[in-house]
Amino acid sequence: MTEYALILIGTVLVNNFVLVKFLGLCPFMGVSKKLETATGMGLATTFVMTLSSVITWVVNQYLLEPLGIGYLRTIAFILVIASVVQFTETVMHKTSPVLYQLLGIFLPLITTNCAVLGVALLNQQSQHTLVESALYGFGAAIGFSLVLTLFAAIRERVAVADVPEPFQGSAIALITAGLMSLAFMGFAGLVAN
Amino acid sequence: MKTFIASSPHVARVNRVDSIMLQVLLALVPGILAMIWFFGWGLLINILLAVTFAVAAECTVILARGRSPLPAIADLSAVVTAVLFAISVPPILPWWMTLLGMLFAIVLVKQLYGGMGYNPFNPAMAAYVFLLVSYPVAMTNWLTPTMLTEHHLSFTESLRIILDGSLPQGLSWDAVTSATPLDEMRGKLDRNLTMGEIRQSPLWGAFGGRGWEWVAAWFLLGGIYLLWKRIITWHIPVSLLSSLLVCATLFWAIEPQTHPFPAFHLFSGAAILGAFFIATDPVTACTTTRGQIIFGASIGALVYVIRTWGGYPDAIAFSVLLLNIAAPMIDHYTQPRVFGHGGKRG
Amino acid sequence: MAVAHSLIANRRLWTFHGGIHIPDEKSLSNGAPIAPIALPSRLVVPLQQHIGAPARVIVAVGERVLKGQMIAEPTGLVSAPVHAPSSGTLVAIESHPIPHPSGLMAPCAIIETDGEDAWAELPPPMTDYPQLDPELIRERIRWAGVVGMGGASFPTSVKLSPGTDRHIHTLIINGAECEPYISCDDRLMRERSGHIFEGVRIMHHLLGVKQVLIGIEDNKPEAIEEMRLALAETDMHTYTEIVPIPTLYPSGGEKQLIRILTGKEVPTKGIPAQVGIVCQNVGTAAAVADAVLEGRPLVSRVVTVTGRAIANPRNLEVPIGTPASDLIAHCGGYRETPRKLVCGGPMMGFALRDADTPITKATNCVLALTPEESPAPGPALACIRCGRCAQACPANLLPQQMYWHARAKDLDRVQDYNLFDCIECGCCAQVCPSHIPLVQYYRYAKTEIWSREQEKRKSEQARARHAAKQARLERQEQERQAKLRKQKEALAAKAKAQAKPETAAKQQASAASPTETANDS
Amino acid sequence: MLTAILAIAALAVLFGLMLGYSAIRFHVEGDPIADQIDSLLPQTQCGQCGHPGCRPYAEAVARGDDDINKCAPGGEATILAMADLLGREPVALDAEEKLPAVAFIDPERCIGCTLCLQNCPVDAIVGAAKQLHGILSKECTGCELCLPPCPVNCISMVPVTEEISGWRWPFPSTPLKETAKSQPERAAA
Repeated sequence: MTEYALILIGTVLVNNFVLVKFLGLCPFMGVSKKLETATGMGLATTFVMTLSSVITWVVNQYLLEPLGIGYLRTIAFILVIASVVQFTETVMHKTSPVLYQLLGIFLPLITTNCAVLGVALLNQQSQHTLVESALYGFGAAIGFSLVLTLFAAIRERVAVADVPEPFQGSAIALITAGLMSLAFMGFAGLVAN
Repeated sequence: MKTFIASSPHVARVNRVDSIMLQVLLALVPGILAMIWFFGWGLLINILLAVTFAVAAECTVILARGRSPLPAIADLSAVVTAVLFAISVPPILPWWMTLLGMLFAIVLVKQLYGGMGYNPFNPAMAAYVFLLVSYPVAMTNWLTPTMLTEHHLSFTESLRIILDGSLPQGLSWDAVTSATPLDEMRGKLDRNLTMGEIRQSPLWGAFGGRGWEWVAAWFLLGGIYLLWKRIITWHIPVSLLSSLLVCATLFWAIEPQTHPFPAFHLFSGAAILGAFFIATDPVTACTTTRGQIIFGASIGALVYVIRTWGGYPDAIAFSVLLLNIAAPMIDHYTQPRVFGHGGKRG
Repeated sequence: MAVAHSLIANRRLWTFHGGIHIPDEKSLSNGAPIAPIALPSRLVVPLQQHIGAPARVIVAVGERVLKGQMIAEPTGLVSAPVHAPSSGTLVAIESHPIPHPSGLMAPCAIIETDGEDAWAELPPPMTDYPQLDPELIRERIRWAGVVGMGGASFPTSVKLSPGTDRHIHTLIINGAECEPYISCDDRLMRERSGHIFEGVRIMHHLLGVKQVLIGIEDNKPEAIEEMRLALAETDMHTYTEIVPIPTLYPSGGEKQLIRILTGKEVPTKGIPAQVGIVCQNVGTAAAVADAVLEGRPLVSRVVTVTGRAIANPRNLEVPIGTPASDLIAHCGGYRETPRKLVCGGPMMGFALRDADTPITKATNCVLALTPEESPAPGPALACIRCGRCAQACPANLLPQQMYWHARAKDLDRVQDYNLFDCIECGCCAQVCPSHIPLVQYYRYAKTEIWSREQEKRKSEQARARHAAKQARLERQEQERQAKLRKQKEALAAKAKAQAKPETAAKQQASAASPTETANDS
Repeated sequence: MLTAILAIAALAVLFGLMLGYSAIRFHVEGDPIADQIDSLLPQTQCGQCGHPGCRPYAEAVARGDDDINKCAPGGEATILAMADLLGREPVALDAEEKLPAVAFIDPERCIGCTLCLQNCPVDAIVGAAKQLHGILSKECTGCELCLPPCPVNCISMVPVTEEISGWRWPFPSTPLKETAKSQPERAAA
């Protein structure tokens, strides 16, 4: 039980995928202009990450490993992720057209979100069990969603700030992300990982 | 009589930003005097250096934007940032680190966001953390309280240490510096010493760290002055300190041998200073009443968590920055119930 | 919300969130009794002095009018008539600046007075009103053009007919007068308490309420004393109570006063009748008594002329339509050049651009402020999110958040923060250390939203008309096609074969000159 | 080698089937975004955006075929609203912003040709052949489509007069930016 809790705290805070591992920066910068969009993106990514960690684990455990084709991991995982993303996109187009429109290109781009592939590969690297994989994927996604929404709330404030012209937009957003990352260094050492 | 469309109210306004900042500086004076008393002249030099650097940096940036720097300087916010930074760093910090810290605080954390009022992060704390992760040794090299050393650094000696890092003749670094009480406790706890053994250290005072307890007490006085003058409200300091106290009491009650007496947490390190002067920075804190309580309580809890299990002996700066990140979100979800709106809002 | 209760006169009082203490400055003007003003030679009577539908002029230009004669009649249920404030000749109906923050002009009746101040024939007094049909009394109040005199100027007769489906149990009389400087209600209560009580009695009769609460801020002890004495002389003390309330701006706001006296909150976008309460100003009560008991329409009102720039600040009884400059002259003119001439109080009033702007039914104060009293606001600094505005806001809003979004012109977000619950009391701007003109941001946002809604309605209308036109064109086209087909069918197949190359050639020709076809689609 | 190809192929087929099924199960009709964009447009039907009316422009924007800054009558407000809806960056208006105006027919010069009538998208011009035409100024959207066809140039655009009921409080004029910017100039003067 403690182990699971540590995995969660570890992935959400201490080894946050965005602010500590610097994975998934593309949607982090791209879909954080509005809180609602960021929340939607967080939800979609959480769904994709958790589901794909489980499926990739199954694929790895029961297909790739037994057949001895572990070297195809990356290709197979990308296939899995792309399908899950496409599935999410189809469902979202039906259930929430506005969010679909708002996420726009970033929704299919979850496919190339390195955080998703990163989770899948790290799972195999650290020899996680199925439950651990699911938790690891879920934790990473929660960490991603958490900082994404917090970042979006900050960016909504920064958007109305009197930022010098050359620094408006992405520049100040990257500085903000950097400062957030600096603050997250405070969690270092909390969980030995 | 000029004709113009000006909205009411038409009478003189009662508050001013610069007078608020001045009151904050005033309230810091007793604590600063106590720190000088216990840790020597270095702090005063640091304050002067930091203020100079901060004001110069602010002027430069604003001039570079083609604006008049006078109003921004006159609001004293840069001075407050500089003084808070100088209090937080070791009193013999090399001058160039102070310069680096002030450039980071004023240029990157404050002015790039548009100056006072727009920065999402506390500039002084961001600069402190920046230096702490970049120069961990220099940033934890505290002076020994004056009652524990035979040699008291004079003003010129402190100045020389800060400017070119040279110690007075016949003195070693060990003679003038030591770890902070919190740092020492963490180190000894990691070596499996019990609280009883740790408390034998000369760095321990009556209810906090030696010297530190009185510094904190004087800052507390300043904080109460700010409350009395209504410069700050009680929500953040009270929730911060009580959550820290609750955490500390809880673990101390369970296992007194590995957890210090609760008052130690309050009166060592920057807890009091942080609660009244740093976390209450209105620009970067929560603005709703409920939000402020969550903000303060979370900082208190985080301080305890990081001090106890994290990688840093003190955690006010990190905790404040982490809650700075969360403040806009907390504000969003803690809007008060507006007059005439029936149900509570989430 | 914190519910602090103090027991004054055995009545529990509630508090509202926020509010501020400001110097009340009432002693400048409340020392001298209400004085009449010399009849001006020219009266400028705005035709709309109330909320609702504008009144329609019923007197021809050039006609002689008598004091109290109706010159414009109401045009809807929520509307009010306008009467001639004195006898004379209606010389023109023309645009003239009226008391409005925009300083824009609106149609006014210009009356040149003849100095006789001769009354028109007035309807008979209704001294026996308890025996009369309440509808008759309401009709009289409507005829008299009585509107809320506290500043809102909502037609009183409408407020006094809440409908049968709403049970009204409490009538609140607003004598709080929380705005600094203003003392017209104070003087009115001190000098004409009997009159006010007559009006209260009529409204009590009309509404059939159980209790009447008269709320007066405790910085007016003389008024409270006088009202108490006057009440003791009547038989109304069984259901009426004078309630002194703590002085705290803006306790005279309708919603705030109701909260203080009853603990009830008027729901957002709602009216007091929804919580069983009707609220009326003391001045309105006196005007109701005038209308019912003496048959006199609302043609004059008490106005406070004050501010340190005025030589002798005091209260005046002024015919509607008198230019503000006349009032100032009557009070000895300016002691020093004012920086601002304000209509209404310093917290919610608006600057007058033109001293010739006339007094209307809603004008309670003409305020000439010296540069010391009303210093020019320095340049606004950035908001530091100190939250003082949120602490002061009587509606428990987050003014700083509304400011950020209003400044970014994000009108949806401002409304998310409940912009329309803002009563524009000015507390937030008053305490703002950065001296940001917060109220103006909210007023900007509100009026901008209203005008966008107006545009939206207009565009919906345009869309409908456009769709109708498209449909019509299509129908016509179809009809034409049908006609054409019939003609074509009538023609022989041979003729058809001949016609084909011809039309093709025509098409080619028209494609060569595209300008002609540009608008055809 | 063969195992690898087969394994990947099997995976691909499996996921392909899943996606195929979901595409049928969650099929979406129409484009609700175009409706939402249309409702933000001022419905002047003026064609200044290059599209024949507001609805076609809305559809073009929804498809991503056109920018959001083409609506001159809507001005900045419409651009901001569309940017907000679509999550795009607001861009500057691609036309001159004009004050609201309505068409006015000079009764002296009108010859009653009915050409303007046919061009009015909202039927705001009334009249018959050889009769003086009149404009229903309440219905006029100020699209100016009636100006070019008039053979005698008798139609002009009259700015809408500001009335108290439609008056808007001005945006506060002394935010930090402007005062700060103007200060060096003052110092120089």
